[in-house]
Amino acid sequence: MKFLLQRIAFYAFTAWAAITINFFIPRMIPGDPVTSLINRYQGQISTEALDSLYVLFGLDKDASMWSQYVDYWGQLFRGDLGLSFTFFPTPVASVLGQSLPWTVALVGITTFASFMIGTFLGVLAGWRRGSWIDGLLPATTFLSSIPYFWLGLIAIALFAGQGSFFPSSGGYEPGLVPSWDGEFISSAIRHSLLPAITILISSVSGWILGMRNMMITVASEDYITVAHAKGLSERRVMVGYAARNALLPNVAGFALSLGFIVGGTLLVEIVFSYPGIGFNLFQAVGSKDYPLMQGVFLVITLSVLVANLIADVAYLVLDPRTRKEG
Amino acid sequence: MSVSASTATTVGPDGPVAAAGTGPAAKRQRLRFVANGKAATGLVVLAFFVLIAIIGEWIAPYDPSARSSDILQGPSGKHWFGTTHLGQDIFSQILVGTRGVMFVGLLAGVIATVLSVLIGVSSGFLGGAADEGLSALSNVFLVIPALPLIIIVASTIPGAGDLMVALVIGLTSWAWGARVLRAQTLSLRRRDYVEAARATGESTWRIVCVEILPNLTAIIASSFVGTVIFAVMSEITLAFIGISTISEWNWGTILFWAQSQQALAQGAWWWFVPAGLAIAILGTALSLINFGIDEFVSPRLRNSGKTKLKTNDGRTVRMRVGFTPVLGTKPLATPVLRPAETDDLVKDGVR
Amino acid sequence: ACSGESKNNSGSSGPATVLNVGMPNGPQTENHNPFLGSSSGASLGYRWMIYEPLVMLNSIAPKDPGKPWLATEWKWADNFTKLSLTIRDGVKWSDGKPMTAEDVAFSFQLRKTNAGLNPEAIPYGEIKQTGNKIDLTFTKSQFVNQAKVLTTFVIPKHIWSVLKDPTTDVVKNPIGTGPYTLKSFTPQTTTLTVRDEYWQDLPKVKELRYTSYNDNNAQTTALANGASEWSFVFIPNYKTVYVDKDPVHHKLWFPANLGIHGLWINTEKKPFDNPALRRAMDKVINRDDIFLQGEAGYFYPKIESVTGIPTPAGDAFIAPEFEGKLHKVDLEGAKQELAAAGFKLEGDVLSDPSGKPVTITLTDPAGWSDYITDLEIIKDNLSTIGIKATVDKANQDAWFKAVDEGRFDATMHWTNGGATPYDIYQNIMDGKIYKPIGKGGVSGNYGRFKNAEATKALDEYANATDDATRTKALNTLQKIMVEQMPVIPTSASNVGGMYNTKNWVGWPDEQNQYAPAQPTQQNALHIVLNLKPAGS
Amino acid sequence: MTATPTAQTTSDVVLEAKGLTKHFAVRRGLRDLLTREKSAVHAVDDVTVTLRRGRVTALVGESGSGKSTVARLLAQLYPRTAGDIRLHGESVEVKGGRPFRRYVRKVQMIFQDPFASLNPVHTVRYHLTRALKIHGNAGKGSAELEKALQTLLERVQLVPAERYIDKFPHELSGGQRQRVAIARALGANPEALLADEPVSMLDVSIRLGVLNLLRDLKDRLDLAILYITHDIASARYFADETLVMYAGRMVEGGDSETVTQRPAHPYTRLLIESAPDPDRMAAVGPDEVPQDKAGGEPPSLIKPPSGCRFHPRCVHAMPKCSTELPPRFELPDGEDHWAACWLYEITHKPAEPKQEATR
Amino acid sequence: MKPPVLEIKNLNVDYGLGEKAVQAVRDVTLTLRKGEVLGLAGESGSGKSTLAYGVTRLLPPPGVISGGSVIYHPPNGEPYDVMSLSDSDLRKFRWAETSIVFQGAMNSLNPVHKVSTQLLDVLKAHQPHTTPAAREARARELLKLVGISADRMEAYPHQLSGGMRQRVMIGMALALEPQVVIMDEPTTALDVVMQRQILAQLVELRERLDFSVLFITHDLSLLVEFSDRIAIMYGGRIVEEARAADLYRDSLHPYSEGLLKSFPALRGPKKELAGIPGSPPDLRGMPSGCSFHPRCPHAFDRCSAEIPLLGNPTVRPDATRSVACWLHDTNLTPVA
Ligand SMILES: Nc1ncnc2c1ncn2[C@@H]1O[C@H](COP(=O)(O)OP(=O)(O)OP(=O)(O)O)[C@@H](O)[C@H]1O
Ligand SMILES: Nc1ncnc2c1ncn2[C@@H]1O[C@H](COP(=O)(O)OP(=O)(O)OP(=O)(O)O)[C@@H](O)[C@H]1O
Ligand SMILES: [Mg+2]
Ligand SMILES: [Mg+2]
Repeated sequence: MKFLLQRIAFYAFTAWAAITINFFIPRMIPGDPVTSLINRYQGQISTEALDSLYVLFGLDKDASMWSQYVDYWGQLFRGDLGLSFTFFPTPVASVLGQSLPWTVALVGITTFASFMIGTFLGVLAGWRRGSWIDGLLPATTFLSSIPYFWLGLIAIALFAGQGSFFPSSGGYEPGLVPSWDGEFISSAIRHSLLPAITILISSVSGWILGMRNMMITVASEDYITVAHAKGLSERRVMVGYAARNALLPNVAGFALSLGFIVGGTLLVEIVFSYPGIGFNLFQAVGSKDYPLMQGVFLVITLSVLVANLIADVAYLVLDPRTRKEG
Repeated sequence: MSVSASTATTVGPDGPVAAAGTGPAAKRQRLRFVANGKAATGLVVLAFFVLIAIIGEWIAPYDPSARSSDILQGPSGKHWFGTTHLGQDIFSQILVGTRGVMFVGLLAGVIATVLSVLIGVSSGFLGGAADEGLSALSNVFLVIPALPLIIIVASTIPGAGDLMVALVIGLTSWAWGARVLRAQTLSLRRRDYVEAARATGESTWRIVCVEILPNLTAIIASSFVGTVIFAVMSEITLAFIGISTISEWNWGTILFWAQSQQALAQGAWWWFVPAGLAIAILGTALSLINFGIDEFVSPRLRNSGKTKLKTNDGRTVRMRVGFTPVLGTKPLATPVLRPAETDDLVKDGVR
Repeated sequence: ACSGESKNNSGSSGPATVLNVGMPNGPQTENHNPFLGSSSGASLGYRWMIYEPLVMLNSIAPKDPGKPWLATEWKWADNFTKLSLTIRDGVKWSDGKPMTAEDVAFSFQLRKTNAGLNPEAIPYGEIKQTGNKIDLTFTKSQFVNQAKVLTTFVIPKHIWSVLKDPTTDVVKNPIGTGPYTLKSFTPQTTTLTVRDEYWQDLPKVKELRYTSYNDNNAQTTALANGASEWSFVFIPNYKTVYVDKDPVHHKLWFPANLGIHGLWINTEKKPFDNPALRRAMDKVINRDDIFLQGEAGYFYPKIESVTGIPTPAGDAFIAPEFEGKLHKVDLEGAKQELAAAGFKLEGDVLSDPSGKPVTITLTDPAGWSDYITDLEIIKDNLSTIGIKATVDKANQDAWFKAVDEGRFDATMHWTNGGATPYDIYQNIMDGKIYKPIGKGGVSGNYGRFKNAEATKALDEYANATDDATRTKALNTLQKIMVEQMPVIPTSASNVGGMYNTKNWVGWPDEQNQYAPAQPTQQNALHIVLNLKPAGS
Repeated sequence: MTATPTAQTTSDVVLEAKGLTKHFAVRRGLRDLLTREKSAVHAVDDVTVTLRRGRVTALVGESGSGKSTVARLLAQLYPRTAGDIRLHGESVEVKGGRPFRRYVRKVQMIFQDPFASLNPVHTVRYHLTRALKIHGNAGKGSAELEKALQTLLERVQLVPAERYIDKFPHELSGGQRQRVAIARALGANPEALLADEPVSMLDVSIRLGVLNLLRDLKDRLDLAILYITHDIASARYFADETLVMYAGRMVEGGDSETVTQRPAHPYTRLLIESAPDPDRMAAVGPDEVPQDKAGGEPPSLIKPPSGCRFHPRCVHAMPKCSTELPPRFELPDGEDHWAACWLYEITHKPAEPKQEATR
Repeated sequence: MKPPVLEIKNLNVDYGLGEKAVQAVRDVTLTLRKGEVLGLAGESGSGKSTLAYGVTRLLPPPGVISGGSVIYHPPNGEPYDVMSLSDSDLRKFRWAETSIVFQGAMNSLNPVHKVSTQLLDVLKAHQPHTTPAAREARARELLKLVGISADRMEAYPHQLSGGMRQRVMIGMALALEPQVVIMDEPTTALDVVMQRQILAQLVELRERLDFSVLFITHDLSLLVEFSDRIAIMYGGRIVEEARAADLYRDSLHPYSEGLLKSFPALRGPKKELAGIPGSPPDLRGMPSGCSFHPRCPHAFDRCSAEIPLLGNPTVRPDATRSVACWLHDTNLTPVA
């Protein structure tokens, strides 16, 4: 109970802080969307267009920071994130709505898969010390030290050449209309394979290691010895006793890592030109599209918060010690 | 990034002090940290990069920005790592660029570590409202995704040089360390020897600085290394996507140029590969140091080597929890290492 | 990527019906508002397939009179403050309603009342419609804006007059007079399909697919493998990466238009306030290297004329005294120039008349690889006359602010472009937009150039009533440019494109310069109408 | 056995606590927030202790009965909820800073776990030097300090001093560590020593050495010692006076020999009957188990039982026991022997309990 | 004499390999007989737990059994050597024939599983053919056996008090009615009152179920009261073994004597306690000869030169006890 209260207070506070940071940072940016639009087109937009664009973007009015802040909150509560400048006058919400499913599908599934695979291998590595999986660790460490984007680029260069099975960019075949038909889905899956594998390779080793170390720590607990002494089958001891307990700290790590992973996959999206939210952030930063930037940041933060909440609940379910009655 | 997270999880709240306190010989252990194969390898590689960072500028065969007529040449005796579209020597760029990477990495690491120590330890030690406030702060920083924040902040600050980038990274990545340190301090604060020091009449600041801090060394070191990894990656990322403003060469800048000139499409792999490998090797070295610290902190992780034994009658058995190997029924049998075992030992050293 | 090709034009059986256009602009959001540069229609260029201009003008041949389009006749009067238009009959909107002069008048009216929809800030006066005729007045001479007014595209009144806010409407169902209508939109691909009827001959291209690739790399790959047949993208080493993949069909043509890129120098900073130094710098800059290495040998064409006017687009404007006078590297000339002005070159250090060594910081945003490359080359070139240059890769916003406020030594920057070289010179030399160093908000003259003669000449050119005065004014401007060199021109801006002749022929090229080759220009419609299936 | 009880005078009293009470606030969930009910762990309630010069007072009781809390309260490491602590008759309440130092100079504490109470990163020298310096006993110059260190180590029989002075805690055995901890406490030159289970973590054969050392110090330095333990046999062996605690309250007190041989309070009796006794020799059977209605379960301290806290487990419980708190009843059978139990209200006679105890 | 159920013969246990190995248990020979309580005492680090884990092959790495055998006598069937069982046979042997109760019950119970789960899975593993309902009933019965109401079945370990947890462990240990129950300091973490409760219960259960107990503690006074025979360990070896009463009244080995003199007595006359001077030996660098000789008040030349083996004392011959001390000049023939 107390635990839950604390968590709720924590989430409320974090959300407030994130949204506030979110509000102020873009406003500290010296450039503005108009000048960056001009910069982007390097001479294709005439300097005379400046005034017209200011009017168009609604940047010609002055309002105090505080009233903007209040307005901002008002808008948020109405679910209004403002209009994107890059895609003016498309609302940020619909820009995000368009890209979010891609990121969620790619990152969500891959992160989950990475966690599962890493945890599984980590369990084996920690349980069977000195087996081949243990020997795999230096290699995975090296792989995880390679920056995502570099690995992605190399993967594209090696595997995504002309006529290859793997497309080098995009979320689906150009020309396809997104729908739930076989052709589209298979195309989407094919496009997501290479980025997914890249993410998997560079993130799985963290899980393997974390789980392996926890397994080793847990394996020397008394209750594991007792489980062996009880004559339970090896699998029961490994899964039901050791892995079950070793998993607990990793669950929290999993939630926290979502933040890192969304940040990290931003690069994968850039490298693979994947139409997700990270790519949006990249575009938004480039064109000083602060409504969009705010939107992306908000989405990332909120999703991390949600992930944390889920992890908290999962922890509550997995660890009876936190489930204090009363 | 996930490396720093995962290694931090293994530093349990009771880790280092339990090891240093009740272990058979804390001092010998300290030496053993360096003797640890992983840590030693990591330290040697790190030292190599630090050396390059210092002398790279002098030993570089060319000015890294100087153009030449060898445009987009592959590796050769003249240009070890080949040249760019302007005929610049990539080998020299890597050498000269090491400094920026190391500078930002280490400085950001120092900033973040100092912050995490200040915030984590005082939060853990003071308790009460101060603790609530500070841990709320670090929780917020923990949950707010660092890289997007860094990208936004870095693109915000005009004219930011290496120093600025290091500052931004340092200021945004201290939270994890602070949290681990807080938890550890919290458990240290209740230790008898801290209470004993208080009962002896020691002042508060002395308790924190002399009694508590030395016992946090391993965690601090580990979080420092973790932040350095993160900082290096972030800096290179910023340079790569063209957001940071470094006028100097660094590995990210090299990759930026390679990417903007579509080096891979042009077949100029040499433009990409050295910088990427350098990052990976540096990252691996830092990770190895962290593993070393982990193993130092938690001795259970240490002896993963000799797990295969030969029994007296020649069978091979594996050491594992729950099934103690029986070497033989003859008393006082001395187990022997199989020749294959030496392999394992070598591997262990590298790991 | 292979399957993309197979879907394209359904292989070899039968003549092609689909044209695949690509742009490297990232995922799009559905927005077909032709006024908004941020719309997908603008970003990919398909707005011009739906909304048509009054007159089709060719920006690489600015002296050409233009092709009547929705207007059959146009006449300027009263020193370009009055325009009479005759509107074409028999044109229908794609929803079947006829297009009338009323629609045209409304199109002007909309721009007049909404500053946000009038990016060129055309000072509209009266808009009068009688029958199929329209009379427009302007509050000042529109000589320099002729092209902008004539290329105004027309929108249907019956739809736009009921829009709540035309500046923020995404126009889900775009209705225009053009030969194509919207078929489908996805963030990656927009498909247009040809109408049943059109006031001209229907184009051969039955379907247009506009694909937005996420970046230059992806676009380049698509061009290289034929998935994309028409695009505009920067490709380093285009020969290997693009042309060599299919040398017969992979073409590109990058003609210059009347806008330039150059090294802007802060003319108020010592010792760069000395024109002799600027001229000397100009003489050592190697434009071939810039073209070949910085601009990949095609992107921004080299500027040959010493006047800075891109050729051949601007051939007709070049003053007799500079005809045939071309930029070339002239180290000796530069040294002489410097010596005459009191500079001393000792060893490899140049000192200004007061004895201080000359150093310069060249600055541009870190991400702009071509400009930065140009600067690296310039830095090298300047060292031949003892100027120690450093290249500063700045943050884009910081750079923009510094340039705006005149806090820089020298920077690669572009100029405005237009139908005459006036736009270039005005952007560089206009004293009327001068602001002292430290004050921002200038829209040009970043180098803080102050020359009364230039300002007067610019004024004369814009307001002259006869061509002779204009020619004289422009000649004066050219002379000032050559003598004062406030900007060292390096490259022309371009309106080029890459195209693939495997399925479609009839593209503009060196021999047939009927339109610039860029797919997002208004002339793209002209090109599409000109395309024929290959082998037919 | 030394220390024959001598006549006590008030001047012998070093440290005295009256009505000492400590409640630890516990933060609970939402529900309590709504009901505004403040719950607390009643760790120590109304405890009175007197430490006299040259005497050892033992405090025994089961785990969690509040013994350590009493020690920490006496050492002023916790602020107290109520009650009074008097040093030489003078009421003191210090929180930190100089007054705290002045107080700890007189009253020093030794912790239960010698493995945990020395900082693993510091040498013996550091620990002792700090203790001397803080309390101004280090003398002037390094020679005097060296001599002071030497004396200190000799006092705890770590001789030759050179062999131990520069060692790290992990290089010492448990007994040696506990001696260092004692030496550190002595470095302040205190008058009272609060020893919180000083030997419970030590091996059987080493325990005795430390206890003997403490007794020896008491005699030589005339210290007042509070000896906290849950091992009632060692209290008999080592202490002059024994106090028994149950669930935060004192239930019995008096001369050690009397308390252990003729326990009056039912809880004390239970305790003593439960202690292993080799002389009983494998005779334990179901009927031999000491009677305990709650099966050995200690009570909750957050909602302690009303009246006598032992009543739910007490086989002699009367209706009164669950409603009224028993005061101390003086028992005539020994020096200052008393018990807080309603059994002694009317009779004041030791006859019945005595029989019970010597059965 | 009752028949043996578990015969430990010349058992050697090492931690680690080769030169650096810690020889934690040396040449231990010990017999546990049907229905008896065998106490094992000795100070911390003398190898008591190592012996207990070694017998069941539950030593954590780097522990290895470097020699000796442990012969188990099933109630009906041929005796066999536990050390040569295959993994699957060992799994079957465990808990069904010998079960273990560890020192800390909190750590012995898996914190994330309910008590019922942990009780049931041992039943399920060894009696896969029984019905779930039958197993459930058995689990309730077991809890009742150790005095815990069956409604605590669904509790998690943290919801039980220390004493209850320890009882659950004892109940679990008896689940399959094993022949041998090994108890490694099962009550040291508990209060004396609780300790007595649990021991009393154990005694009662033993009488009913007739299993043998190997009871490990360092509290000699507890052992004397509770066990039939006592073995004293020092430095990895058994130094004395005798009936509890004999050992208490008249210990032969100087170490046992010292140990007995280290416990203050609660009753009877107060006697001066001597304790044992010196500190325990370092297992890595054992003293030569008898490992106790540096601390022994009676040591003479031979003690530092030769290792005395466990055998019946010859000075005052007594077949019921054995000792490893030159003072008693054992006949150098180890007892069977
Ligand atoms: N800081 C604290 N906050 C809350 N409760 C506390 C605190 N310290 C002690 N307690 C509670 O006060 C009670 C008495 O604790 P104390 O440590 O004094 O017992 P003890 O008699 O020393 O036990 P032990 O023999 O186990 O050392 C216990 O129930 C304990 O849980
Ligand atoms: N993993 C290990 N590696 C090396 N030595 C070990 C290991 N585990 C135990 N030892 C050593 O083996 C010896 C016997 O340990 P054991 O735990 O059996 O003692 P014990 O008699 O049970 O002591 P206690 O009473 O403290 O439980 C000890 O000296 C210990 O230091
Ligand atoms: Mg205590
Ligand atoms: Mg043990």
